[in-house]
Amino acid sequence: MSFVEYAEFIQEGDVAIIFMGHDSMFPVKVQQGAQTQTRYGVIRHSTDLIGRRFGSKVTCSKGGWVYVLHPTPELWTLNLPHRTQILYTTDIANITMMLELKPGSVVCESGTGSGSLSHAILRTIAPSGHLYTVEFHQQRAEKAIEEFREHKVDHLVTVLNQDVCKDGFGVMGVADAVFLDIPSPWEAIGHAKSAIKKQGGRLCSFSPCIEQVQRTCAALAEQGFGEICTLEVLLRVYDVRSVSLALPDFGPEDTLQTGLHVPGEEGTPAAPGANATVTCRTAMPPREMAGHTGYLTFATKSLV
Amino acid sequence: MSFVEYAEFIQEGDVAIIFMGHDSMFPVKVQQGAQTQTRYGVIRHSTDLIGRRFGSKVTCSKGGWVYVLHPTPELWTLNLPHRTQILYTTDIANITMMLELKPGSVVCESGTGSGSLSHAILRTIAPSGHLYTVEFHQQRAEKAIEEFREHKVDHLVTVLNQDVCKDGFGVMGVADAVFLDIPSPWEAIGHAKSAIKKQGGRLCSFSPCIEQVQRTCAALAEQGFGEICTLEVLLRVYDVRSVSLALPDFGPEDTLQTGLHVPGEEGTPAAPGANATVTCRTAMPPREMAGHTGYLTFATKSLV
Amino acid sequence: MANNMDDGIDAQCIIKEGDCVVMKRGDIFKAAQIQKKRKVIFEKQWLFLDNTIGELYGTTFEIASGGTLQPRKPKHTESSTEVKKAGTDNRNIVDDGRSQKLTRDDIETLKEQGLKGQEIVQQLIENSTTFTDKTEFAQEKYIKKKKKKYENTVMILKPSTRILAQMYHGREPGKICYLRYDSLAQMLTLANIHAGSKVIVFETCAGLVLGAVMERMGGHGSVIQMYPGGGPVRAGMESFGFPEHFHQTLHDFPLCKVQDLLGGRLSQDAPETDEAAPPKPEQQSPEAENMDTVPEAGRETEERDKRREDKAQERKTKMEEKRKKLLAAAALLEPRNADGLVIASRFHPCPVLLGLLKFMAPSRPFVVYCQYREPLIECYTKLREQGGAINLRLAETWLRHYQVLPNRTHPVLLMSGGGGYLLSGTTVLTSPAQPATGPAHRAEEPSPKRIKLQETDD
Amino acid sequence: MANNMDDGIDAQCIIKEGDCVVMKRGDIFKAAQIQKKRKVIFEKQWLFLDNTIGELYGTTFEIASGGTLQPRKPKHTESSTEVKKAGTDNRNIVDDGRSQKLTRDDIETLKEQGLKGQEIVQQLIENSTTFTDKTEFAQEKYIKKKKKKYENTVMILKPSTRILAQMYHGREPGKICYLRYDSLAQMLTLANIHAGSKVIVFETCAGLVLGAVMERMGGHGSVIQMYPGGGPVRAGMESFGFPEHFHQTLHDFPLCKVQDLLGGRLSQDAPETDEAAPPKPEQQSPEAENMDTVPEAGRETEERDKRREDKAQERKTKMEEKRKKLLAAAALLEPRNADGLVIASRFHPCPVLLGLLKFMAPSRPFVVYCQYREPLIECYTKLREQGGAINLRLAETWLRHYQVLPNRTHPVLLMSGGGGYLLSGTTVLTSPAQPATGPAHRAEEPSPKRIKLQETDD
Repeated sequence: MSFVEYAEFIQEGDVAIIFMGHDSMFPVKVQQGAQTQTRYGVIRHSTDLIGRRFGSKVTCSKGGWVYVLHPTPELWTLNLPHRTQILYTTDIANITMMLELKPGSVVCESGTGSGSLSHAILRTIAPSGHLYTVEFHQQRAEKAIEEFREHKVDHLVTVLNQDVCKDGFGVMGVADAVFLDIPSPWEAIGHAKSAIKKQGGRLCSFSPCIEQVQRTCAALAEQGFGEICTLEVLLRVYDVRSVSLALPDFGPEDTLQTGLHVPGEEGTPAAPGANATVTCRTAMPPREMAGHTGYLTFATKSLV
Repeated sequence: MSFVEYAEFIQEGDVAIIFMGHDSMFPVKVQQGAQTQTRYGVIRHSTDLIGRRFGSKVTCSKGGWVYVLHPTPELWTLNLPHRTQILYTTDIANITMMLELKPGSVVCESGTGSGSLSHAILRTIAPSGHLYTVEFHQQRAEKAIEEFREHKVDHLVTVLNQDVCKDGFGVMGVADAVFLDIPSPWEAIGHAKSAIKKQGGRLCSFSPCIEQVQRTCAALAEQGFGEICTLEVLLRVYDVRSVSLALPDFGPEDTLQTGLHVPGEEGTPAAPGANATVTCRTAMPPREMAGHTGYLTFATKSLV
Repeated sequence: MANNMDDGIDAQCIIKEGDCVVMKRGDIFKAAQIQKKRKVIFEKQWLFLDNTIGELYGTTFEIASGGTLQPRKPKHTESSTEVKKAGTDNRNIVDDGRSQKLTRDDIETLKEQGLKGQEIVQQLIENSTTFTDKTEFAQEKYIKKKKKKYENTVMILKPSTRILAQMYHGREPGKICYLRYDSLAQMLTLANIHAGSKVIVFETCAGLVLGAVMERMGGHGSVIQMYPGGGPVRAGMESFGFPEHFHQTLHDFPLCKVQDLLGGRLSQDAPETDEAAPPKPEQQSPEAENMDTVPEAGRETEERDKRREDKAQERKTKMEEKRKKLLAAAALLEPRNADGLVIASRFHPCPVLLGLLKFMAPSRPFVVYCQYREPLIECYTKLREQGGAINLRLAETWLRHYQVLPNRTHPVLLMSGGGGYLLSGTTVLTSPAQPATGPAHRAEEPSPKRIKLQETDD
Repeated sequence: MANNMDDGIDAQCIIKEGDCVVMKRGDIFKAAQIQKKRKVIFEKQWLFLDNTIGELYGTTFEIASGGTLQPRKPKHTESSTEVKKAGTDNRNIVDDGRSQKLTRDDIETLKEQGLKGQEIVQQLIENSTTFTDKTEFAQEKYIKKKKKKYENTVMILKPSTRILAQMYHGREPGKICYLRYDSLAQMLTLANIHAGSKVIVFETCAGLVLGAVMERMGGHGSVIQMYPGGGPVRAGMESFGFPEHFHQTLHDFPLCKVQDLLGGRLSQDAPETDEAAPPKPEQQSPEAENMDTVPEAGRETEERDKRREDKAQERKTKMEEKRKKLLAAAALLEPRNADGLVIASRFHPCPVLLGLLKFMAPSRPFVVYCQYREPLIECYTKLREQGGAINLRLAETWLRHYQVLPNRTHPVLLMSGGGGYLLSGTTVLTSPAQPATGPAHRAEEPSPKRIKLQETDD
């Protein structure tokens, strides 16, 4: 397994996702002889994981069971250790498309943060692209290097521990795309411009506050970027459910039909009486959702 | 009829809404002997309108028919002559509730604009409240006075033609609520404060741009307003429709059931063959909708 | 307190014993009644509201030890904890969980020393080794979190639709069918609720919607609350603390008598079975009381009889009253000329709406709230088939709050996923002679063919 | 042109004859192919793209008279028409429809004089008596409107998913089932599309989704396009202008042969009826061509025979090829180990998804787009019943664009009402021995009882 190539069977050293439910999964590093505790009991790596197919149902010691999944950047995003605020899949999807990333793309990124976006970039630019990712926080940079190695994508990525606003991306004229997620992106636009290929490329800056966006857009325009465009994407996840709706009891009907009893949606006849109900399938929005992650500002650097 | 009191029958001098469809209605001033042209033919006021009930179906000369509706502030908002950008019902509803307007409230408003919000305020504060509305544009102020008279709400409103930022609302310590829809609301916060009752009251400022909101919030905090809160409300109207979905043709089924043919939602059996479809009722969002009207900033002025 | 009685201050703005109030801290609201020496619980703390009496609505109180309240000095309505220096980024923050030098015990000590919440937060900031290294954004979050934890204040507000709707939505959304306050705002406006009209309300939202409608009517006109089951629910309405005369405009009518009313069997039918006893003997009982000619020995029996009679009389009077009220509500409904209809319930909106529309005058607005979209789609479809209503609109609102702060302006990170769905429309006269195929009908819903064309054209 | 061939410039960045390109003005996109002396129409104007050859992608061209293009001088990518003075409000503007001193004829004259669009807009501003009295907000709107009307430029872009998805959504949303570009972005990411995998695509989105998947695969791995009816639709994919080797990774398979494939009746069954003729005689025909011994008189008959044979041969070759391709696609599907499944069609997603899931490996993501919510609710329900898929999520995205300008920052006033709905999930191995009632299942959907509790509790 690697984060850029699917494998059929679980092997020693792999990362696997133990899936117990939407909000209940975690990654494990598969090791001969190791054990993992879950609320359904113990998973023994040697017998329960190694050699089995990804996607298998594994019965834990207490009789409950879990699924073992192949890691993907999207599952990783849901399960990674947070060292910073992270980018989530909804934004990542738009960043990837709007930066026009594809196999072979060369990308510069700062900051690396918890590596959520980095993994998604690597998946998309493999097998021939490269990611230069700059992280000013030393601890985080080191952890990222370690993760990339474990996830077998280290050949595709260079991690630099420096200040992108002062020192740039460490490369010039090589990038098809630059991504910025730093407190003052406007200070890095110049470096971003020099990192981009001579014939041009795309840029994205992610910022939670509108003031950051304003300063970044001004810097982009000043530096000659075109197609400057700021957008925001929110995800509304629906919960699919069967719900019951009571039917009103208007009292005994006259011999003259007043036509009040309307059958329910699924054809249930509306029985008179206080406790009649109809059932319907619906998709409900959650009570609370992420109302804002950040603004995405995109721009094109072109030669002309 | 008046905009603050329902009537049953249409009378000379009334305003009535000729309704031909959601996006096709207009107001008429009912006058003995007058005629109104519609695409379905002529409506003769004397015979077709006067003395008939609001809500009646009126057959026009060409045989088509329309409904004649009692005016409400909401129908007026959809039909009024635009002298400026107007406030729409979705924002108005929130402004009304968040300003805590009710019968008897005294309200200060600027600018009057096309009177869309003014009518809704008057409806809510009648029969004992009062609206002081300030409009710097003379032509508009005059037109507003005329409309309020025609709509029989002039006893509830005072229109002032002056600059609210320089001259305020013309009243001091009387308002339960102040509403601002002007280019530089921060310049009017002081006047708003003096217009509000000594024991306190509510304020709302509507601005399309975030920079206006920032300056207004700063001014509100400086002037000692509390509960400062900025929000935005968008309306998503759904179009209820029956839609057809094709059923896939996987080819002739084996004697061994592969279980591919799934019946459609409404129980229609999925007939094999290329042209099978199922129908379902759905509610579709429109292709385009108002993506922004303005930010609503609310605040409380309290004595303490 | 006394100085609050200055000129120009409405007596209604002063907190009085017996008042219905709402306690507020941050975004948390809770309704209460002002009663002396009565503990109330708010955010896991016991409070006595005694000291609020005589103060103005809108006052913020510090919660002192023992749960007594002290009005806060003015000017600090929204306290601003001073932040001196902010790091431009957080590159230097090492996450070792040891950046706060104050221990939990230290904080408890500070609290025991009587330090106010705001002061504790300031202490925390001063003792945080990493605070000044954090970005402003991170600092803001830190302060907010700590404030919430250590600031012990409560604001006392006068109830209103704005406040109660937010309170219910925040605390007990299940009780109000998850009706969000902006959806309620839409309902009141779309239904053109105003003084002097006759409005029918059917809700299972704890009485909140009823109260909101009554606030907008200001005690003018009439409200008929239709109710399912044993009796109307009104707790939410009662939290508004309306003056007495408002209640005189409120009527109620049981849903289960709608068929009787529509069938004309209500006014002329016989009183209900438990009212069937002939009234005469009971009417005589007051006279019996005046009889003094009864011998001593019979006294006990007499008194027992009397008690029984009193009880029966009481029941009778209640029944009579109930019946009178029912007939009064029926009299309001019978002319079928209501000016507004507002529905927000856990019931399937389709039969409810179709049933209650019958009581409306033509050219009047109605609005139905439902937590789910599907039942309103059905409702819409049925109404289109049946006629009698135009201007139908199925909609949902989308509410977003903003944080507006220097260099830190952005939408609030958490938002409500949905506020429910609204179906609104306008009643019209149905003329059965004309089938519903005229141009106005066509204008409202494009035929399937036209939809097809639109879809491929645009 | 010549100087564009400097070092460091990839040849792919230069516009060449035969290239697939996208023309852009403002938010309007249109695909075209670079062909010399060939008129193309864009925004009601005829253009010749000849002069774009040799220029760089991303160049903006002025449209000169006769529709020829001239590269615009650099630096003015997004022209900024200078605004000197803005009124603080528009109190003094009297709306008499006479504020523009330039008449329509004047403007036509300016155009004939060869004035560039930008200059005309400047003229209009200078001749507007009310312009400086307008608020900045109103000025902005005015300039934008006028620019759109008078600026005659076109930008030539290299096609990409970003550009083509926006183009289709803007121009012909009906052709792509109203799939909005951000929804497409979600699909590609949720399905983990990447180089080296085996992906099944079923779409009726003009080939746009297919092209987007292929772009992300970069010519590595394989794509199997399942198609309904006569043949796969690929216009959208062809607009990408992929290099030849990309096409070798693309396979297609007709939906109507899915049952045959699943039933194992595809590889071993006889060729189809029109291929049933024994191949021998046709194989001999090339040899017949070399025979020169035929007498003159028989020549005509011979030639007719030959033509007939040639035709039959041609058909035969085609059939063989088609069959070979079908079997190649079948060979990819047969092991039932596809790594990804992407569905976006006008078909009911439920049978399509349940059918095509059978070809997937376990622990692989799938994603289904539908313009409507209800069919995906059904799909979700069926999948939950059937098992074999977890991590199910029904969602919709909400896209908002912003205008970011000094003192005029706000969300764009017009937004898309909806981008469609997505159902995504992950396949798992089904073990029929264990019924689907284990804890993992329970964790995914709370039982009705738990729902009830949650609703009242929170």
